Amino acid sequence: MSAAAWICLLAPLGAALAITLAGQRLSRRGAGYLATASVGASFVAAVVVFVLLLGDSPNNREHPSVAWHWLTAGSYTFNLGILVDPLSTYMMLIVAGVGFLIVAYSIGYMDGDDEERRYFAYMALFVFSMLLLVQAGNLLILLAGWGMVGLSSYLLIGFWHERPEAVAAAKKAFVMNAFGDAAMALGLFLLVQQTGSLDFGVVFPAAGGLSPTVANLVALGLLGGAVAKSAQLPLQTWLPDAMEGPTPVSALIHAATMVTAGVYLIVRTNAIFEAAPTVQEVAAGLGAATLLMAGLIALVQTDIKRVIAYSTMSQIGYMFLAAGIGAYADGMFHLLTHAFFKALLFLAAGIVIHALSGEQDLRKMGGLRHKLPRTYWSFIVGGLALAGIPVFSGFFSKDPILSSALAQGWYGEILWVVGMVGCFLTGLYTFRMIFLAFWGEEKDGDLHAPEKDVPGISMGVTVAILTVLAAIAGFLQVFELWTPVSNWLDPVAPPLVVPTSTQEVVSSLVAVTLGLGGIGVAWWIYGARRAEAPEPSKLLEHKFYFDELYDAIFYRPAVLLAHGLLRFVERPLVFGSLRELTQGVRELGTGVRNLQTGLVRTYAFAIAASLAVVTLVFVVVR
Amino acid sequence: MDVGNVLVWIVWILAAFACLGSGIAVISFSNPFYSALSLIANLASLAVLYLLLSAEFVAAAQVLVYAGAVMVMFLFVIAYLGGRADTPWAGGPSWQALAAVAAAGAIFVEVIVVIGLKTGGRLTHAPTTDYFSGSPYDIGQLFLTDHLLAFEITSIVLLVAAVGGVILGSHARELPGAEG
Amino acid sequence: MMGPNIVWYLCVSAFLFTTGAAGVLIRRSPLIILLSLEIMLNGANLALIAFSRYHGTGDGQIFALTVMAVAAAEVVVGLGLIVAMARRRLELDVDKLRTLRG
Amino acid sequence: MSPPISTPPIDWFELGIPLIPLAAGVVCLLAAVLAPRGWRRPFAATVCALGFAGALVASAILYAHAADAHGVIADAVQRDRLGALAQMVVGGIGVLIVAVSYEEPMADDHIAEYYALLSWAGAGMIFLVTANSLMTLFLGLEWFSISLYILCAIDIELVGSLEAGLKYLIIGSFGSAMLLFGSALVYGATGELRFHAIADAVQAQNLSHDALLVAGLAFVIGGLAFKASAAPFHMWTPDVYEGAPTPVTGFMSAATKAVALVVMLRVLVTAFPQEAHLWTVTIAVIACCSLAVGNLAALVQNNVKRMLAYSSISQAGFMLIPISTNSALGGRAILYFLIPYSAMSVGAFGVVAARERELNQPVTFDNLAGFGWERPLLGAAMTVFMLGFAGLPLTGGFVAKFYALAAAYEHGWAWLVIVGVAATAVSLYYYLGIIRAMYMRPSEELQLAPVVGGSPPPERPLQAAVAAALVITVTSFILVQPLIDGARHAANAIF
Amino acid sequence: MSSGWLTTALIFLPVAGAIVVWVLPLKPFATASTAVLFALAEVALWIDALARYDFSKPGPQLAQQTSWFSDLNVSYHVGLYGFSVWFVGLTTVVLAAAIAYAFWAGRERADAYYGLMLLLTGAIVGVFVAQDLLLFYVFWEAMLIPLYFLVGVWGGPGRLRATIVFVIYTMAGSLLMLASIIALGFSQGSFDMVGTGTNGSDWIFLGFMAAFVVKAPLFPFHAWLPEAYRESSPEVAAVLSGVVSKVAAYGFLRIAIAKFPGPTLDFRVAILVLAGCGLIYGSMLAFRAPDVRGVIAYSSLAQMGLITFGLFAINDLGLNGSVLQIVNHGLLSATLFLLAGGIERRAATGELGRLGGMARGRPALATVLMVTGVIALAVPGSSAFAGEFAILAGVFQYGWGWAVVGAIAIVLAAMYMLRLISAVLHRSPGPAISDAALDLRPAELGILVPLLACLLVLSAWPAAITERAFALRKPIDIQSIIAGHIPTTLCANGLSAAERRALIGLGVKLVESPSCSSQSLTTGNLESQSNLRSVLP
Repeated sequence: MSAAAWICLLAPLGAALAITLAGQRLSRRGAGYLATASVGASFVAAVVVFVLLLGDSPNNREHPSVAWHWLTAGSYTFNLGILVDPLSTYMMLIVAGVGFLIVAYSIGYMDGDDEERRYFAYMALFVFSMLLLVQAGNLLILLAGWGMVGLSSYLLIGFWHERPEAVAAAKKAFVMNAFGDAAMALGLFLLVQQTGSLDFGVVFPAAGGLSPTVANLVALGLLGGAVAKSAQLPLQTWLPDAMEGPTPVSALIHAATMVTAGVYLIVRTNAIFEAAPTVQEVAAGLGAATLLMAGLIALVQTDIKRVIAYSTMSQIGYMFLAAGIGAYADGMFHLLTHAFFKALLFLAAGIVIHALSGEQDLRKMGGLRHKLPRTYWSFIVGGLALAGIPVFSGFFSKDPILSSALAQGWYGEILWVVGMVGCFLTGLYTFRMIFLAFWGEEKDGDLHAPEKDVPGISMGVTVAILTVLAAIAGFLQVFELWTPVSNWLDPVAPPLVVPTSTQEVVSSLVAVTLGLGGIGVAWWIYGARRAEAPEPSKLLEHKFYFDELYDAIFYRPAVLLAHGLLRFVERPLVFGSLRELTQGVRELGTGVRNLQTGLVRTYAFAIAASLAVVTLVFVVVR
Repeated sequence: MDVGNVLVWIVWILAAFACLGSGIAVISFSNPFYSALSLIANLASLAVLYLLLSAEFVAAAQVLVYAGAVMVMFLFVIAYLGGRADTPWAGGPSWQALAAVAAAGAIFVEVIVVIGLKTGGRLTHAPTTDYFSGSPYDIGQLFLTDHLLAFEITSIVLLVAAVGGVILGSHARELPGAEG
Repeated sequence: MMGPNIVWYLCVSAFLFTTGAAGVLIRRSPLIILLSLEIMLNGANLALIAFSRYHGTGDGQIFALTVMAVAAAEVVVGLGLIVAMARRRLELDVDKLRTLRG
Repeated sequence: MSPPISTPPIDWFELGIPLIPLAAGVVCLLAAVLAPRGWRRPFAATVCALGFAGALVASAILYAHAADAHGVIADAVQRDRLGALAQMVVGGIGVLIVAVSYEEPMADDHIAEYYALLSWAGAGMIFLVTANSLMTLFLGLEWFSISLYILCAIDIELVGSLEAGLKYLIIGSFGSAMLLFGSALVYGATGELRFHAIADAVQAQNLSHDALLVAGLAFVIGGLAFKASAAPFHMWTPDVYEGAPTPVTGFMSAATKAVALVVMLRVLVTAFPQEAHLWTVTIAVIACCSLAVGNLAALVQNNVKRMLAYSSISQAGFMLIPISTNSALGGRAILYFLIPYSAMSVGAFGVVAARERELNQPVTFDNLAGFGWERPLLGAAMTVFMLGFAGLPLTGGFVAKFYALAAAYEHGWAWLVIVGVAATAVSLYYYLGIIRAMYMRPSEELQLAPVVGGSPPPERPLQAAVAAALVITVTSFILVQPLIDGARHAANAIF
Repeated sequence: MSSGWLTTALIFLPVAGAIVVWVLPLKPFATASTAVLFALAEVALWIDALARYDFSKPGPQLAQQTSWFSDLNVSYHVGLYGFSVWFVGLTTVVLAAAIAYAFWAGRERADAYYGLMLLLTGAIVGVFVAQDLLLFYVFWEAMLIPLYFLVGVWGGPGRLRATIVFVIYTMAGSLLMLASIIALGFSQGSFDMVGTGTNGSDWIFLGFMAAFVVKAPLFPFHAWLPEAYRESSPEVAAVLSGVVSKVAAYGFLRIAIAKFPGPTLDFRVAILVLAGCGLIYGSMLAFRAPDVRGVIAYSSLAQMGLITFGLFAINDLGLNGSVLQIVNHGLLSATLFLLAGGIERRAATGELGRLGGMARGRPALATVLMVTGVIALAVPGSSAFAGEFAILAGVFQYGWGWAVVGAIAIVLAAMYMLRLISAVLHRSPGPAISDAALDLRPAELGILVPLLACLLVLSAWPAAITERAFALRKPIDIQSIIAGHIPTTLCANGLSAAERRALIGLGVKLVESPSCSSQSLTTGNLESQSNLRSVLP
């Protein structure tokens, strides 16, 4: 079993290395196929692991496997080890599966880009990193994967490195994640100091014994990492810019997998978070706030990918909410469905952009449903799933979260209300996008010929598969009637809250109503054009001024400080002091030199005078 | 105190003051010729003091070697070069002369003080009666026994100086001709 | 015969010595500087002889004699240098010897 | 009829060592008169070199046989390993200097006298280091000083040579007059001239606080410090070193200093042990002054000879540190120090001489440019010498400095260690400056092209001498043990 | 011990090579290739030493000792501790790469140049293996002599000033160390570093530190650094920041901490403050540096601060992490400087403003620079990350604030390194970049890829070093972790509170029992017993 897991982990890495080393010797297509194949292999391996794991009794489905000591320091040992258990297998399936589809899609999408090889190498590297993250057997390796997904996200966002904004966005994403990594590292330092280890097997049992302060600090550190990676408040601003990357990248990294790593982290380390309930509530709160804020901003976005990006943020908000209130399985289930429908939306958007030869501005689109009917329908499916309309997957995964929130006392009720508002917004911005893009009169942009509707087998098929999944994946878990996902995950992360059926019914009704309401309003304004679109508010257009804020309180001060140090410390003090010193010594030397008058009498005088002094001293001291 | 003692005192005072005066004269005459002459006087008066210290041979040598040979050479050179005068106390940095006198004075005072301190000790009481008589015989004996080596070395030094004089002089000789 | 105390001789020698030193310090003519050096040496000689008289040993007088010889040697070399300088048309003024300085 | 005079027994072995170069000098002098012009230079040089070599060998043998120190020839001189070691050093220096000065462009008709005087100066030094009484001390001092006065002035064509000679003569005589007067005072206080006798008299009559004695000591120290060119008695040094012919300068900076220091050690330790409380501190202070003055002034020099003169002042300061400790370790340190130091300064001045003949004008930092690349051996050697002066490893200079500082520390004078360290730090600037001038500036920067058309003269003897100096400098770093043992035995003669 | 000749050979093989290169009249090409061969032979020799070394045993191995001059007990004593092996390895590898790079780039006056490079190799190795204080100092200074020439002769236009500042500044520091060495040698009656116990004098300690902080350099003492790194030729800069700065770290570890535990504890905070300032300060200036070398130079200032952090955390995590990070940073900065050299050759300038867009069409350059860069910014999973994690985890145990500073520095590192990478590789080609500028040549790859390979292997297996740096695996005890002694247990009776704190800081176990006297030690070897007193403040 662990062999399969290792294969699953290493296959993409092998592909990445092979593509890098092969260089020109490997054809572009070959690179694509190789990457796809490797990820496919991972998926197969993951399935194998899953099947094997099914064989075990639910209570001993934990199979750690250590390759070697990764880092040691005297009495401390951190292994390069992986852990195969229901949670990691669940994630492996998602990552490898969705990854496979999207990499395959990329073959078509990236066709003709002259740096295809680099692209696929990066993609494979990313899948490896993500698998490392989810399979890690201890927090240090998890952090390693954590950083490497950040790295590959940096590489892929900046893939078109001639574009300054792409480079800038990539740097922004990396640096903000570096903040997260740093916070997480600090948490881990404390954990090491307290427990002497970072192995899940050691740390989690010990978590209960930590003093509340320690537990809070550790959890806070982990949460810091999570919010950075998952683009939650307050470290959310990098995600929209990340849309500079190729669309499949956005689909894979910034929708389906990487950005949800934060949720995975919280669920994985639920033991620690449960030892620090306050922080966990903070996590839920942040999720709620983010989903609301992102939903609002999404309303005014004009870039099709950014709308989806904000919706991603908002959906992850739901997952954080779930993880925060302890409905881990629900959160993870939403993660799954979201991976499907969000990947679907991105890839479909990719087709649109492809068809419009790179145009991403909604205002320049319109009437595409005639040109791209199939894409249009997959968009509809994805949209409905996103909006949580019954029978589509989003409905089954989102509502349990809300109902669990309802079961969580007054704090939960607040969250519930926020979530509901989120439902409304979701419907609204999703269908605003769809109506703007596909309805209305056609803009005569330089539109490709309609046969680009299904550009290439790879793109079409993958989108089709995802469409189906987005539509039906919800039936994996139908409330408490049929709960394989919860059964699977509960041994790892037992839920803290179980909603009553009434709560479920209530929240489902409200959610669906609001979702439909949102769609209706969108139709009223953007579909049927019955009302004039309201003037978007500056606040929303500036995304609540977060970028400006951070620029003002972090970046500028740093630059100023650096300048100041150079101007007021380096030059005057560090160098200046040395210059002064040498100057002084030289002046002394000149002084001594001037005593050397060249006059014999001076020399004789020097002798006589100093002799007089010496004699005097001698006679006085004796 | 007997007559002899008084006589000795008178001679001593005369000699001593002649010595001091001529010493001052040597360094204050602007014309080296006069200076040389007063140095001769100085040496002579010293010889007297030596006699009073019952160093007959040294006194004699003083007169012969110094006042005789050395000073003659001096006068010869001075005459040869023509007595170029330079005013004392002049030239050099302004503080020079003052400082010079100060330094010399300091040394003088210190030595006097040292001697004065000494008078408290053994220096005053009468010198030993069985003193070394500076007769040529005794001197010669010492030169051949205790200070044999010193004697030889002295001759070597003189040899070196002689050769040096020759070399330097010959330099001078070859100069007026454009090429020696 | 008694005569004055050693101390007085020593005072005279000290005076001579310092006079010579002062001469070296204030005069510019190398000739006179040489003379002043002679005075210094003679001052020392007087001290030596006085002490020799005082201690009743001959070492002082021997020393004095050798010093005379050495003084003569120095004079020879000194005069040789001065003559050479004069022949090279160098002004006989030590203050003018300032090409080497600093 | 007076009784017959019984002359004291004469130890010809001991006395012979100075006599060898002395005789060599006489032969040279004869050559000056008898040998035909063309032969004078090689003949005189050979004889002179042989004289020094002979002295070297003889003193080495003496060293082997002088395990027990005792005075000879009526205690006028001391026969011990201290003297023998110093004599070896002087002899070696002499040989090297002869080689260095072989091609010195000097009027042919005085070349023989030059070597004669060189031999005599060496003989005087060789005699001086064994001097055992204030009288022999004074005489030996005058012996080699007078020879050096003449040597400085011998190259009449050289600018400043006469000036150097006269300055040296005046100041030198002034200094020896001080020494003489000091000797007189000491004699007055103790009635003795021989070192041991002085010490015994002070002991016997409890004169250790005697005013006359300490005043005399002050004058003696002054006179000796003058010869060692230690500040503030140093001021003649730069002028004389610059004005004198370069080989003579090398001889002075190496031999005079070595001899003066050894004599100072001998006098202070053997004659004034009871005054140690005075002279240790004084010497330490003088050492600090020398370090400060030498280093600071050397920083701002452009003429290489003059810079080396100042550096030799600071080196004197360094060598005074171990003397000031008045300890066996100190004696060991100073005696070891002399070996690499002499080699380095002879070698350095040899290199300067070579460059001078190449350009035939004074060597400055600027016209050293490119020298290192044009003359690999000389450049490398000069580099090593400079590093050695700076006390960097891979040269004996390092071990020497280490011992000197160690002696100071052992004496309990950590402050002196710090002073020495600081001085070294300053000195790095100009020592490394030489290297920089030789290697790091392209010779295009050179103001004038070497007048010697084409390849510079081979100067085999000079190169050999420099190479020998180089070898000594480096070997004295690796083979410390034997040298230190030698120095220890020598120091045991007085400690 | 047998086979001590190996250590001696490690020192003198390159020296012999230098002599060969100097003496034999070879053509420049032959000279260079001879030098490269000697450098590679040196690496092979080190691998042999690595194979022979038994990392489980405490104390110096492959040791050799012969008296140098006996009256002060100075001896030629060389040997390897566990961590020294890695320092030496770093030296041989980086120097080999540097010499090979010079071969490729071509240097005039070849014989002098390569001779000096080999001499430098020998001297640096000597510093790391010397077990006698004076010998240590000898190599320490000998190291500077070739450097003086290498920077001064083959450097850039401003080389003269750069060298003089560099050499005199660093030597002024090391001269103070000489004073301290004398003092220490006399106080312990021998200049041997092994088995002479510890010393408690603050002044002696400070003398040593003066040399180390200047050489490292730590924050206010880095005035020589920017110019020296900017003016020297790339491979020399690589050696300077990759290896030469590490001798200071070695000094911290082998002398400051191991021989002066008491003073180390007294000045710990001060040193950590300097290191922290350097860490932030260097990162900040690297973030604004106008040219490639500036960024690398200031980043290595920051890195030395980080390493010092780990060392003076004085615990398992810190020390092991530092040794790892020393190797990492050595390889990294060497690679980066060589890359900078390659870039400057192509662009004829290092100014970031005039570079850019080099990734397009130059995959090898882009890949190498990118990989090196991301490892240098310690992306989690890299060896640099492993080192920094251990260091900061270690210093965290001493005080959480220090770790926070380190965490900030991690973010800054990301900022300046990404700035460097994208300024060189990304956006549209800068004015200095012509399309004619080639990709990395096979020769360059042949030099850079091995270095990179070392880094990648270390990324996969950092424990390769941390498991083999120190002899003991038990709660820290400074003497024992350095010299491999058994940790001592001391009876706490009659010790003042301060003494107790110092001892506990040293990891000495204090036993409270009426039966024992404060001198009696229950375990531990004799010399640590006899020297334990001197440890007390």
